[in-house]
Amino acid sequence: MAAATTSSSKRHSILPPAQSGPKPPVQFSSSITIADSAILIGTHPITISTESVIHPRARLDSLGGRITIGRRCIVHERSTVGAVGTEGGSRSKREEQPNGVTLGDYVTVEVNASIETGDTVVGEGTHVGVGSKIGGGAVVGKHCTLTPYTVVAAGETIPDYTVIYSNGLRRQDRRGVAELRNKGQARQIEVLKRMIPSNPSKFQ
Amino acid sequence: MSRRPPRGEYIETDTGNKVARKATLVGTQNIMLGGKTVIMPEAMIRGDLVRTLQPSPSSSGAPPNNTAVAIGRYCFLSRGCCLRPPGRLYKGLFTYMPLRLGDHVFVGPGSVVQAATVGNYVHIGAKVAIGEFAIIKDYVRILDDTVVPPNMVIPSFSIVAGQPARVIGEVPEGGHEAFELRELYKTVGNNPQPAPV
Amino acid sequence: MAPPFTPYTFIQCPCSDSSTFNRRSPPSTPTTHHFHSDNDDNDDDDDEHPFDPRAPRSNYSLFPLEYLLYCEDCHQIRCPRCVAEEIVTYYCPSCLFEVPSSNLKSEGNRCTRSCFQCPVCIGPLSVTSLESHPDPNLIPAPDNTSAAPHGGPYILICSHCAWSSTEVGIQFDKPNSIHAQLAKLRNGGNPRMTAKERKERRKDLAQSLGSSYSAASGSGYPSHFADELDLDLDLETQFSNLKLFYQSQLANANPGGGASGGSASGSGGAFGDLGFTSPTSLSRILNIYTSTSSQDKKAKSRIGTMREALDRDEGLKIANLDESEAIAKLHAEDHAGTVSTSQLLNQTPQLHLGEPHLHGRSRFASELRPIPYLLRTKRSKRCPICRHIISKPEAKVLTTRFRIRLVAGSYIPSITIRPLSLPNASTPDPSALRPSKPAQFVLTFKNPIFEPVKITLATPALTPGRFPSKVTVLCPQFDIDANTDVWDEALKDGDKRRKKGESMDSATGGNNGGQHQHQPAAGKIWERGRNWVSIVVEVVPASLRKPMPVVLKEDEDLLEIPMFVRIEWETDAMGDEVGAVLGKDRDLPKLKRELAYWCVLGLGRVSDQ
Amino acid sequence: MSSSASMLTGSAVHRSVANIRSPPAGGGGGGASSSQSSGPSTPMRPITSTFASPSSLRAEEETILIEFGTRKLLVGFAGDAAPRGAIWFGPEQQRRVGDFRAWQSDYHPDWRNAASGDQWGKDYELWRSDVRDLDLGLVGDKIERALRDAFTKYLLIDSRPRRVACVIPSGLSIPLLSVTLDSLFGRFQSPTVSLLSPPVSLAVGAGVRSALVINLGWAETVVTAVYEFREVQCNRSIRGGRMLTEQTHRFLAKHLPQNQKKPETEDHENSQEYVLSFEECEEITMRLAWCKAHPSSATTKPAEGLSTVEEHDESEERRASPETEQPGLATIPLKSTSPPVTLELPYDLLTEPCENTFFDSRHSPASFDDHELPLHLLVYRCLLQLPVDVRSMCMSRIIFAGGCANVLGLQGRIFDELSQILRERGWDPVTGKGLDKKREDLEQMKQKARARLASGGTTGPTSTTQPGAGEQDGVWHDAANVKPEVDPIEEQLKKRGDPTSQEQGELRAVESIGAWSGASIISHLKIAAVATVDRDLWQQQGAAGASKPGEVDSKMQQRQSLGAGGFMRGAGTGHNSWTLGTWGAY
Repeated sequence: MAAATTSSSKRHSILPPAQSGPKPPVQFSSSITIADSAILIGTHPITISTESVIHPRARLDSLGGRITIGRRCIVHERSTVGAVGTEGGSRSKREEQPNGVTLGDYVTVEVNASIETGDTVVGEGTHVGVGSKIGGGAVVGKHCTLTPYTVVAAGETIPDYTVIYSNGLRRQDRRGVAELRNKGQARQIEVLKRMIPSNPSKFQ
Repeated sequence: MSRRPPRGEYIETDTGNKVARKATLVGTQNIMLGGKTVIMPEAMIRGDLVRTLQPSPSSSGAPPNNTAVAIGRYCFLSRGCCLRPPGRLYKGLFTYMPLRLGDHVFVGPGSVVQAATVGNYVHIGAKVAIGEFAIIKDYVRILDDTVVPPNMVIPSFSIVAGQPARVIGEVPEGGHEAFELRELYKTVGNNPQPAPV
Repeated sequence: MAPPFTPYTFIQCPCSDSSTFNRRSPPSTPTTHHFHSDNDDNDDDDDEHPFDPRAPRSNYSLFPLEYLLYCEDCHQIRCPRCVAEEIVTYYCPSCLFEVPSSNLKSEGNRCTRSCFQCPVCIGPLSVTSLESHPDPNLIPAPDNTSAAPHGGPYILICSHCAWSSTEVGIQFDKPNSIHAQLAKLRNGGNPRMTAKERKERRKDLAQSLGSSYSAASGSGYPSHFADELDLDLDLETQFSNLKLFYQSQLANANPGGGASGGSASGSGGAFGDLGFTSPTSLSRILNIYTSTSSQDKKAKSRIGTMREALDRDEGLKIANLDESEAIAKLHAEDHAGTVSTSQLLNQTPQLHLGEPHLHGRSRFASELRPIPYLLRTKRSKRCPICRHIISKPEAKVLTTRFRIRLVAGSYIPSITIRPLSLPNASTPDPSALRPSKPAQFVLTFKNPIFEPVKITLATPALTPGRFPSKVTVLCPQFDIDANTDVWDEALKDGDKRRKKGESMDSATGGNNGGQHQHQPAAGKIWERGRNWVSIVVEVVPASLRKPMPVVLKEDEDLLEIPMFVRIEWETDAMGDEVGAVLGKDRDLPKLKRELAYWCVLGLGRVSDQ
Repeated sequence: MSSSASMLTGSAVHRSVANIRSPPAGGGGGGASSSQSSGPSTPMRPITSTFASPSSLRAEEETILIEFGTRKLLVGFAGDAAPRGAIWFGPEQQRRVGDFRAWQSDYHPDWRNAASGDQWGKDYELWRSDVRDLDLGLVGDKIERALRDAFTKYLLIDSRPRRVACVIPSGLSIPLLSVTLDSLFGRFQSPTVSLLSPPVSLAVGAGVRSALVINLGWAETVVTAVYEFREVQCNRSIRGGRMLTEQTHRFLAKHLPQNQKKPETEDHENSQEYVLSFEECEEITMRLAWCKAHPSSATTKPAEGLSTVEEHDESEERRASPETEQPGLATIPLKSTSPPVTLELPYDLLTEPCENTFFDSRHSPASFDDHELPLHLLVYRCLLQLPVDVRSMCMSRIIFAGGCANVLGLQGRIFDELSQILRERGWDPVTGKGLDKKREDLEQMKQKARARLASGGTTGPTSTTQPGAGEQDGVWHDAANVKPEVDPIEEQLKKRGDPTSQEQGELRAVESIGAWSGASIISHLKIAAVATVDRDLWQQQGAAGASKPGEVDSKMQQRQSLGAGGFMRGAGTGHNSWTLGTWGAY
């Protein structure tokens, strides 16, 4: 066994430069954790509230409208919040301060997931699974679970505590574990704080 | 990479690993490569997510504890795939655990692997999601778009597909050689050779 | 519909066309009366028609090369249909524990530890304490957070669809041996009596109620206690009651005792003359009245040995046709509350043995039971003819080694297909074939064995089916050199042309200079290497819309070529018994071997312009 | 004898095990202990030798029981309470080995093109009774693959030859039967195959010797009268599961948004082109289809003289409640339509397919052909054609079976319809003229009946004074009284002092554990099958070699039958005659 690259052991990672865009105005809570390889682009403001974590290579795109991320959210690597929708579900284009994406508290956006812009809302405690896609203007309720590669159509409304599984089937989450999940999220964030070198200043 | 001219698209290490410059490796000091492994552009490995709770002394045989991702020989990580250690609440505390890949593991484009262990001769198709702490044994073929739920155990010689994953067939006796990745290894890199007949 | 097309090859196992295993192949043109005629027209159906890969039956006889084995003694391909299997190991695919075959007899075909699948989404279930939560995904329902602080109670939860056994009202005291605990639990959590318990319960009940009990139960009026008992009479209990009842009937039919032979003969009669009845004839019944013919004397005495079950202990159960509750429930629960077909499929009858009234069925989500994992097996395979083992895995569950593994791939040439793209000609998407526009493909045959082989190919000029495409194999006959070690490839490369001169003179043209410049020509090999040869096949796809647009069946746009492959090679007599028998004389004659089979080449989809 | 001998050696290998588990089949007392010791999910099964031994003889001790249906196979071991697994037929099962396209998320089966004409859903059936356009070879392939899957996945047995018992539809035509036997003998090398008929198995599974078996199957509904374990009468109607699914499709199609505008005369057009996939229609049928209660049953309650009505009166009220109080809406998500829609229909409407399929009250009873009789008429006719005493036995032992028996309320509805007919017409094939005359006769019979009844004869508890009931009482008690004189069995049972069954002359439904489980008892107890076919004989002679049932002389037939008991080896030597039982009669 040998370390991946003898030389790169100084630089603790191989991070090719990411394409850049206009630098958006940001409002960060002091307690957030944001990797400096996260990608924030766009023209509308991006707000990240208390103790939320933005993983490396996570992409927040406010071109379509303002991005609001609640408390104790985790946005994983390679995910896109505010992607420009394929189906133009953005109903609030005219406004000068349109809402792009709003994540409630304790929302997790997993790897490769993408939430399209256009006044899209994801409710508290909802878990957006790996590779899932939420269309623009969709409203996902509280404490929902989207299993990997779930697709929520643009403009669709998902009631609270919905589980979307097996490629589109839906059922109600009767475990009633909302707050326990939130606790777990908090624990995870404690750990991530220590692991992910945060560099908010880079974006301010 | 210091030794090689910075021209090539790949960094070729002395153990024969071919790591694309466009690959994203976070926390390389915690990523162990067995050698002869190919990491294609836009592949991503989260070596920074190391386990925080150290194992009790009883559990031995583990390589240096700060290893987050261990990859065997002749593995092939396609474009846009992502390896990340699985995390869980353990006794009320959250910790990540190491992710181990065996030899001759093919990870298809866009797949996300958060397994605990992946055995030898495993083929993971494209856009596959492998849930946290899944255990995948040797000679397993996972078809495209499969979602392997967390904690699932997949025995050897299984053909797996579905959302969630289930065993839909057995790898036939004559199908073992198809898992070999030596030839594939030669076809990429800074001076790739054409695939043999 | 299909992703980017990759060419493929399927091989038809010779076992399937001729009626091997002295199987009278079933009549193909049906007649209800005369059979021999059927067999006749059946034969020509099997043998004389060219092989049609699109015929529905072909799907049952075609296999990818990896699925085929090879018997070294019969020198024949063996497919999954024609090998004889023997089980080496039983194990649970989830906990990977080996299960001794004796347990299999007693405990059935499923894992009896704690391995279950989700009844809703078939994902794996994991045991979780209601208190501690090992995984954010797996946090159980805290519906009774007042429970014991240490661990339990425990539940099963699905990490994919978030189903929890609390949804059917089931919890466990211990985190281990869930299977045993579940067996004692009914959905909703009520204890589920074992067969024995139920029996005893009924006994006392019967005694307490005296003789009136059986009378009442026999009558059409199910009295109150009878109802309450009915609730308990699940399929399994009724089954065992019935079995006991009949056994006792048989026993006192012949006082000889329970010797199986005796009771068999005695009881055999009881149903024995069923053979005579044709459903429509009432003559049988009349005969009973006038007991004249010999068989009816027998009938009397034998039928006399069985009477009818009279009460629940004997397995009689008055049906309760009142399903109003269920209907009400259906209206309440609606579509979401009912079980889907696939879920029902996974709920095998066994799971509901203990559920009263379900009688093996389940309709509502609340009736779903966790599914214990089906066990899996490691199996060795024998040649059905010579009984030699042709595949044998090691017994241990976790080892992947094989003691014997004779795969067809190491005996018959592999065929790989790639569209021929000449450097100048730019084919945008070779996999999309255009109607009546000729397309060329390179077939590469790779010889795995250590003797040179002679290959002869035959294809119908037109592919079978509604849309016949023209097929031309430019070089239907050629030799391939032996699969020698790599290091003397160089030497072989030199003498190759000289050696294979006679049949390959044309091929030399194919080899001088960079192969990719020359055009494909009839009788010419396209390319050759150490142990491989590639040739060119030209196809003219048919138009899918002639004479008029028609609805395509699935895969009808697929261009598949049936190809008959004959392989001939020589081996020295030594080394295999069959050879030794033939060539007794000592000067080691070369034995001619031949193998022939149909295969199917999937070239691509014909675009519907 | 031979088998029982080998059985002993077999169990002698692990004597200790044999003690705790099932004894050699047929052993009387042993069964009791075993049935107790066997845990809930572990039904008992005859002990067999270890799998490890390559000996092919050993494996025969274990009899495999297969129930053949149009849609699925039920497979398990004789002696188990329930089959180990069910294999359903479907298009996916007909793919080439190694073709996994169905699992690709971008794969959408284009059932639209496949479903032209009556192809719709055809891939989901093993066979059709009309064999003219049927590729029998394909049927054989389907059977073989299904069995192979079942053996590997559920039974976990290897391919050593085993004795097989089959539950096969009584009406199965010889070509289909011989294809089945070909697969079993040819591909699976079974030494013997015993054939059992569903009605008899169901009767055995209900603990009765006579019964009226109403098998609500997929292709058709078969009403069979079983008397003393014999099929004595059999009526069929095409009103079965397939028709129900078709009706459901028609029903859903009618309510699709795009079809709303069009006039009501859609039925023809709908039946031609399909707008919904078979799976979906079947799924909806299975989940949501239900059957209204008999309209009049609630009102006519007081006038009823039938004993079983009791269960039903209160059921009527309760059954009535859900519809009347809140006409709830059923949400029906449909995916196979383009675009996907979700229908919201009142539950009452959902009874429509069931009504049209099984009762078809829209047309007058006279307007039906024999093969398409509504079920209640079918059952009534079947009973009507029976001799009096057989009828009286059967009508009080009605067994509902088959997939459509799961349709909520259907069983009760048929039952009520039947009692309604009896209430109106009794057992009078003639309706209208001359009925009064008949009445009087029956009246007198009733008097006689009373007299005997008073003298403590066998009777059901209902001797009411309603004229309506009077008719039936007359007929039935008449039958009941003839019976003791003529029925040797009853006599004999009396001699042996066994309690005889008193239940007759009243409509009564009994619950059967099902054809498979019933057959499991039969073959586990080594009670002989309807017919037992020996491999060598079959492969020498084929179906042509089979004698017509009557022609076999009883002794030979006896030994043949006992083949299931282990005497087959001796008997199966070429030239003696053998039979396909009831199947040979077709």
